[in-house]
Amino acid sequence: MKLVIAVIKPFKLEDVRDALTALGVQGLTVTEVKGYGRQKGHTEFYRGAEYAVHFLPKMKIEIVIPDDREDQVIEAITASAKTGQIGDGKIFVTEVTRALRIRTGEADNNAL
Amino acid sequence: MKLVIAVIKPFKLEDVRDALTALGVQGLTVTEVKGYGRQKGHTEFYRGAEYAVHFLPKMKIEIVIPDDREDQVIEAITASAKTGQIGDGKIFVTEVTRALRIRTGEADNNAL
Amino acid sequence: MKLVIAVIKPFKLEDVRDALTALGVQGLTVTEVKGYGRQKGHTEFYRGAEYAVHFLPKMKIEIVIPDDREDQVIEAITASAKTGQIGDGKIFVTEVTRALRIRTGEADNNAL
Amino acid sequence: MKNKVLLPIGVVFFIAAARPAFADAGTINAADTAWMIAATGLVLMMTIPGLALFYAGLVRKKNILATMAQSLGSVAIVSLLWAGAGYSLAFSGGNAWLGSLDRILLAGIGMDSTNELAKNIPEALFMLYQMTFAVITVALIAGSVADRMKFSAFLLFGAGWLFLVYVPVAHWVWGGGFLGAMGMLDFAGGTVVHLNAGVAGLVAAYLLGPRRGYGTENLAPHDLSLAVIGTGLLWVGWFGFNGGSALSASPRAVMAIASTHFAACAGACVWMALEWWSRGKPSVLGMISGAVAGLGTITPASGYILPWHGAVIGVLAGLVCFWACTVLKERCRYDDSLDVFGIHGLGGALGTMLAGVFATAAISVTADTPNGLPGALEGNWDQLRVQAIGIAVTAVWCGVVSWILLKLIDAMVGLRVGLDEERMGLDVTLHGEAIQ
Amino acid sequence: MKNKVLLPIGVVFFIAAARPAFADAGTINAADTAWMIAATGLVLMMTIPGLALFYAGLVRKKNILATMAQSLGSVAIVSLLWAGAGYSLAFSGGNAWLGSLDRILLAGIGMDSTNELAKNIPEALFMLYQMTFAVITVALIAGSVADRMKFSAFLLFGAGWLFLVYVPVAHWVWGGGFLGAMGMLDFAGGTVVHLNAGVAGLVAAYLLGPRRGYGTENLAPHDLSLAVIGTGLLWVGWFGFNGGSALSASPRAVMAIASTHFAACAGACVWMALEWWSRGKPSVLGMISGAVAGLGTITPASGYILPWHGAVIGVLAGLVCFWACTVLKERCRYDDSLDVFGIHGLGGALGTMLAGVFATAAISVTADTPNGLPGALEGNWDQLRVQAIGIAVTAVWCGVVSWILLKLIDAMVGLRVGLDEERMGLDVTLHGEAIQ
Amino acid sequence: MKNKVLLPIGVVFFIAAARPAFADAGTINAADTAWMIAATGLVLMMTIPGLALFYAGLVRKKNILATMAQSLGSVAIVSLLWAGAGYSLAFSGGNAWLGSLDRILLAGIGMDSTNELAKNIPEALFMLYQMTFAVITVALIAGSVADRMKFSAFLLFGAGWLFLVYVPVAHWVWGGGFLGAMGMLDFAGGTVVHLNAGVAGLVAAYLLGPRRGYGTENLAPHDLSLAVIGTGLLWVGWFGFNGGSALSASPRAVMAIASTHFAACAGACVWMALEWWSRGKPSVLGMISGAVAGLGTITPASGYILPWHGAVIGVLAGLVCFWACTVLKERCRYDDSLDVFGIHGLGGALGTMLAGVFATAAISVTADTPNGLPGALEGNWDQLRVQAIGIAVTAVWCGVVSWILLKLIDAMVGLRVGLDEERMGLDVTLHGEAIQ
Ligand SMILES: Nc1ncnc2c1ncn2[C@@H]1O[C@H](COP(=O)(O)OP(=O)(O)O)[C@@H](O)[C@H]1O
Ligand SMILES: Nc1ncnc2c1ncn2[C@@H]1O[C@H](COP(=O)(O)OP(=O)(O)O)[C@@H](O)[C@H]1O
Ligand SMILES: Nc1ncnc2c1ncn2[C@@H]1O[C@H](COP(=O)(O)OP(=O)(O)O)[C@@H](O)[C@H]1O
Repeated sequence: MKLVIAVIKPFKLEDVRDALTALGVQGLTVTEVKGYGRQKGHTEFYRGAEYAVHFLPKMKIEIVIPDDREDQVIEAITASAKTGQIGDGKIFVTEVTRALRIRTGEADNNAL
Repeated sequence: MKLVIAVIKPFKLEDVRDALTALGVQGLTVTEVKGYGRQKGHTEFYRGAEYAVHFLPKMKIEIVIPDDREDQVIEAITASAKTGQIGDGKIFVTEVTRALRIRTGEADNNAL
Repeated sequence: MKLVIAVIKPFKLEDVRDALTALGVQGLTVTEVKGYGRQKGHTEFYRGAEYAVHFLPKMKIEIVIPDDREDQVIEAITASAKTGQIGDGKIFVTEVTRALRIRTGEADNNAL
Repeated sequence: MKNKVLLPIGVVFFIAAARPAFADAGTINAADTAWMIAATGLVLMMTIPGLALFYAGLVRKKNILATMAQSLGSVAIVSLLWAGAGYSLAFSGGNAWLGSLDRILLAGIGMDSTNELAKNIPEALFMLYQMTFAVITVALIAGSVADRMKFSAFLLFGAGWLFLVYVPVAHWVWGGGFLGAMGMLDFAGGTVVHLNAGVAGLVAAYLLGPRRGYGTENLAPHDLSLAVIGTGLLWVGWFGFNGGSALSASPRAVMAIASTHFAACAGACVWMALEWWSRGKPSVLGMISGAVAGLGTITPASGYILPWHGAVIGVLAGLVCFWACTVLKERCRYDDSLDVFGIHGLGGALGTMLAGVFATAAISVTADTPNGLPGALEGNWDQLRVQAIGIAVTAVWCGVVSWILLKLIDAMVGLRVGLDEERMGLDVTLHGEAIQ
Repeated sequence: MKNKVLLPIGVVFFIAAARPAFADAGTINAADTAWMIAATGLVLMMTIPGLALFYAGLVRKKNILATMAQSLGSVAIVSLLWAGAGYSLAFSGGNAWLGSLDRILLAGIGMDSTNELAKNIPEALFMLYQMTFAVITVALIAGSVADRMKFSAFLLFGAGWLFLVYVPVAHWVWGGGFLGAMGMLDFAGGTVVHLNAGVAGLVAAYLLGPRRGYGTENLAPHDLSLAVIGTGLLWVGWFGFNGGSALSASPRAVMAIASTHFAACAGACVWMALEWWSRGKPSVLGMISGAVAGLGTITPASGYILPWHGAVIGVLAGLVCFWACTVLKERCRYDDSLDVFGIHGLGGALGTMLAGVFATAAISVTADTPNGLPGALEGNWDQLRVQAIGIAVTAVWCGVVSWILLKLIDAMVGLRVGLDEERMGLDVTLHGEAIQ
Repeated sequence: MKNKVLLPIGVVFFIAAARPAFADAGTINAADTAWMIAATGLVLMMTIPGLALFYAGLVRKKNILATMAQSLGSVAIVSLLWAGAGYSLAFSGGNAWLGSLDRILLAGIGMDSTNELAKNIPEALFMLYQMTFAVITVALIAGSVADRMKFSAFLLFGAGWLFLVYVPVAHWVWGGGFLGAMGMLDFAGGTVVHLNAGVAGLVAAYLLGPRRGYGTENLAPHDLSLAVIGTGLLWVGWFGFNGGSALSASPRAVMAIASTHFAACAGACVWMALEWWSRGKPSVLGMISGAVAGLGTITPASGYILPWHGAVIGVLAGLVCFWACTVLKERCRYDDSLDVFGIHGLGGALGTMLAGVFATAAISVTADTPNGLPGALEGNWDQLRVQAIGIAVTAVWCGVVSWILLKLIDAMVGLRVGLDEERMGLDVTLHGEAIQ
């Protein structure tokens, strides 16, 4: 199995979820994160003080999928998260050696 | 070493932590996440507008452990996080190639 | 490629980012997490009730890097995040099999 | 102001006050009206947003809106019922047990009508002012059942309880009923408001059972800063609550405000000191709890005593309520979520007794009681007996009727939300919305 | 001020001022002054922090500060412009269309000057009190354009609109203009304030176009608890808004407050009931929307009617505004973000008509109108025609002028922020700061 | 109430005015009492929740409750000490340097006692009103030391400073002391309150040293929306602060409120404009900073000047305080966390000078000064010398005594929390609780 980690722009979350459910992906986990990258942040100022805010709000999506769906899922995310502008984000894939559904004890692909 | 990722119901966090410390696990990292899965969300409405909220609050626990504790840890989490109802969550395991304690520089199993 | 996961003290974030950008790391993703470990938490009390708060605020940094930068990056993080006091945090490394920049479709090392 | 005849002014009130009073209708005084409008606004502000914030700041994030809904609902429903019949049954004459039906649907309240109990202000103002007391009393009860009571059940309870408990007790003590006739002292609602709410809350907390996770899970307040804002507004609003109970812009109102303020300060200091000493840290929740304990406790005595008495009462309030919230509750194992009984119930009872102790003839003197109302310190030990009777009657009546009423409502619609709803939080499950 | 006979009275006060009393100027009454200062403070509190909170609680997290900035900016700029010329043009005599220039830069306002319209209080106080109305009217409009209008454009619009719409309409209705002369009833601003703000908001919402993501993305309020605090402060502040419009600490002020309060309660109950019935859950947003609908709607009628009329008007307000926000808006496909038109615009118009229905001679009687101002219920059906004219004139004038003004400003600086700015949120992009 | 002769007076007020006045005790005026009770409530509201919110909104999340605790603690402790001895030492006669011990523990304050300085209201009310000033002055200082001072040290400092600095300065200026006798003008506390707090804050900020991370870490405010709420309540409360300083419901109170309001508006506009121009974006923090700067600066002048003077003073306040917070602080490298010196200290001094410039005989006239108190604009250039002396005396005394007191407390309990405590946040480490 694979763990697909996608860091995307927050307002694209619903689009990505729709694209994934269209593919039959039944579960995913989302985290609010701050991203640092080529996309520049902004400056906030408070009376005398200025603070450069380098970290921009992003959404991190984690999805564990059977090996054979990797390409499909990546394509779906890319297509739905893309605006073409800097800061669209990244997709990373790592290997998952085991998966388990807590409620039923089902394992691996059956657990997803 | 393994990284065990468990997505559980928030109110089960203390139970899981107790179960893990009982096993001798000395550290873990917790993130508030939103989960999308078989468990259905709810609808919020604001004057004219209705919004389907598909994402439910979950807790993600990350624990890095020596290879030989994998089964133990997974069992402990399963046992303590289970309510038997839909949405109990998942456990995923990935391989960790290196670990390091920042304070001391201890490496791998000694760092956990 | 490697995914380096570092759990550090929150007020060290800017230092670590500076150290990494000095190395030429161009992107990273940060999550506010709660850590449980050797460093003890505190007790909060509310009228009659006392709650032991075992979880301390930490920052989790995730950086995907080419294989050959692993040592450099780990050293930079260790050096910049260290206070020498308990709770400085950990660094974990896992294998990444694929990376992709959503905006351009560039893959793997080019995507970082 | 119809009277255009020049009249000699016949009464100089001891306190200045300036209530002309020679003509029947022309007794309404603009200065008193100005202050009592302000006081009415202040007491309304105590409930929304004051109490709404105070309570919302003490619950978990998932229940903040539901908690606020209880305050809002109390305002909306109790106000309308008060206009419908509550005011009439409490304050329009009647017998020793209940008022009359003369003011049902506010019949007869016109531009120049006044109530016997407050001839210097328009009756509509007296009615509104008293309404704000009924409102906050019902709203206070919500603190005991926070995090688990159905909104429908709470509203039904509030409506029923208003007529079955609040209205009669208000009549007994203030509206010409038997407790007032007996000479019981309750300036601004130690029994009528605080003890009443506290006992009802305690009964409700027992019947509902503890919150899921009580004693095991972390039920810490989500955002105490809301509770601090609420405390500030409650504190300032209390100037209207106790000061307004003088029903005039007079030195007596000022004296009530002075003792009220010092009681709040002393309560806050004592609670702070107790926590500092027993745990090494004074908490903000402790400071505001002490302040509210002082405010609740001083209420029944406020218009009868000297300012420094207020500080003494505040100290005692801090001690007793601290003990109630930390020791007594633990021991009796009820889950009065936000300590309505520990703070308002016990504070109200304590303050009612202390009113009997500290009442000072020089302060409590009025046209009707030209010799003032002395308390035990001035030798009138019998006052303590009267006060005790008032407390006992109120507590028993309120306890029994609340219990029956809750049982009835339980049978009708159920009192408590289901386990899953409680876990997901009442905001989403009862109201379909959430703090993001 | 009927009585002009000299009476002996015994005191010249130490501090001042205010009661000289030997000359004509001495019509200033301390009790009325006391109340009207409080009322002025209350109405200011309605805007900051009341409305600022109410609106901020309904937007997304990234726009909270920008929304508050609009309320703050309205206070700062409208107040200064009011002193500069607004007051003079609205309230200092003049002709049927516009006031005079006599009070430009507050010229002539001294310690003992009074305005013809309120001889019992210092003119400076009347000027300040009316100023708070102008302020909140402009601030209300911000709700329609929340989340997407440029701050600069909003301030320009507010400044222009004040002089082109608010000031003339206020003069027409209250300042001696033709609508007032025609006998139109608008006690505290159903047309001048609420209809005016609602129509301007609607026009602005149409011109700006809907928020990005309207109908597709989740635009849920970030923190409704802020809106509840705001509602509480608005509600209490409304005592000053409607009660203060009596301009005296009199039974009439009290009557206005009574009907105001019951209208708010009834509005909240009705909206709650409608949601409960139609969706199974009463939302907190629904309750506060109903309360504000009741408050806005009762405003024009408040000082002319009996308290129970207030409850009836509140019920109608709840029904109409609920329908406007849930059905009408959907159908007409405009994005009036925070429902300024649905609640204030329609509520203001409805209330202005209902003032014509319920006006009661016994309440509306004054020195100038010794027979009172009866409405349709008392047989004066013609009043409805007058009210309708007032509504139509205001709505048309406001709609047309707002439209032109917005077009002009669009050409000058642009009305709307760019797409990226809207997505990042106005707090950061317009004000360079954020809620962390 | 000096005049006991019966004088003809020309008006019986429409609604009942209420000033009996036939007996000696009867100098208390109900209308003034009504207003001054409201004013006292408003000034208390400025501290809790006003200032508590204003400050809490500017600190980091981990210090929100600790910041609020400082406001709460100031209220509780200063109030009790004020009743104990502060009032007596400041306002009960005495000599040029200090008041008497006549009112220790409020001895002698009864229902009909009045203070020489305010014979028209009950003495207890005068005492409470002045108390709210002492409270907020101490609470203001907390802004300079936010995020790093020990709670115990702050309370000790507040208690000592009250007696060593606030009480004498209040006596010198207002209580019959030498500055007042010299003719110094400080209507509502430019030196007594704002300069005093600012100087004490500056000294404390120097002694404590900068916050850890100052200049390197991001110390951005966590939730500016709290600060906006606080500003709204401060602003409205300031009507009581400056308007109440007239001690009567009089045109003078109204004039003070008018200039106060326009100063706040002008300050907000200027700061907004400066930021817009210098950085391209007007921040909400800038707008509220400008408003508070205007409010603080107008304070000493408010009751002596014309409304439009208020706007001018507000403009100057905006310019000077903006410069102080952005340029001066940078240059002098002190970390006055929330700019108490830059806004209140400098604003208070500036305003005290400007009072000497703009004081207008027609407004400042009283029974005691029948010719009014003219300022430089009316030819009385000497007033500027007097004002400067007042500022210098206050600043030097406050600076020196604050420094010694802080050194003493440092030796006793330490002023500053440890580095780890500062990093974890004061909420958890000092108070054992946290915003979740
Ligand atoms: N090497 C990396 N490791 C982890 N996260 C990264 C990395 N590079 C970028 N990111 C994440 O992706 C987001 C977008 O990257 P950015 O460089 O701004 O734009 P783009 O994706 O268009 O190249 C960043 O905000 C960050 O959260
Ligand atoms: N394939 C997946 N990848 C990542 N997270 C998942 C996946 N499937 C489920 N989850 C997480 O697990 C949670 C529980 O899953 P759900 O399908 O609702 O119930 P159950 O665990 O009982 O099957 C989800 O809310 C989501 O956070
Ligand atoms: N085995 C582990 N798996 C995941 N996270 C861990 C683990 N051990 C520690 N951590 C994280 O590292 C943080 C620091 O660890 P701690 O034991 O407190 O101090 P130290 O790093 O000095 O040994 C913890 O708060 C937790 O977030």
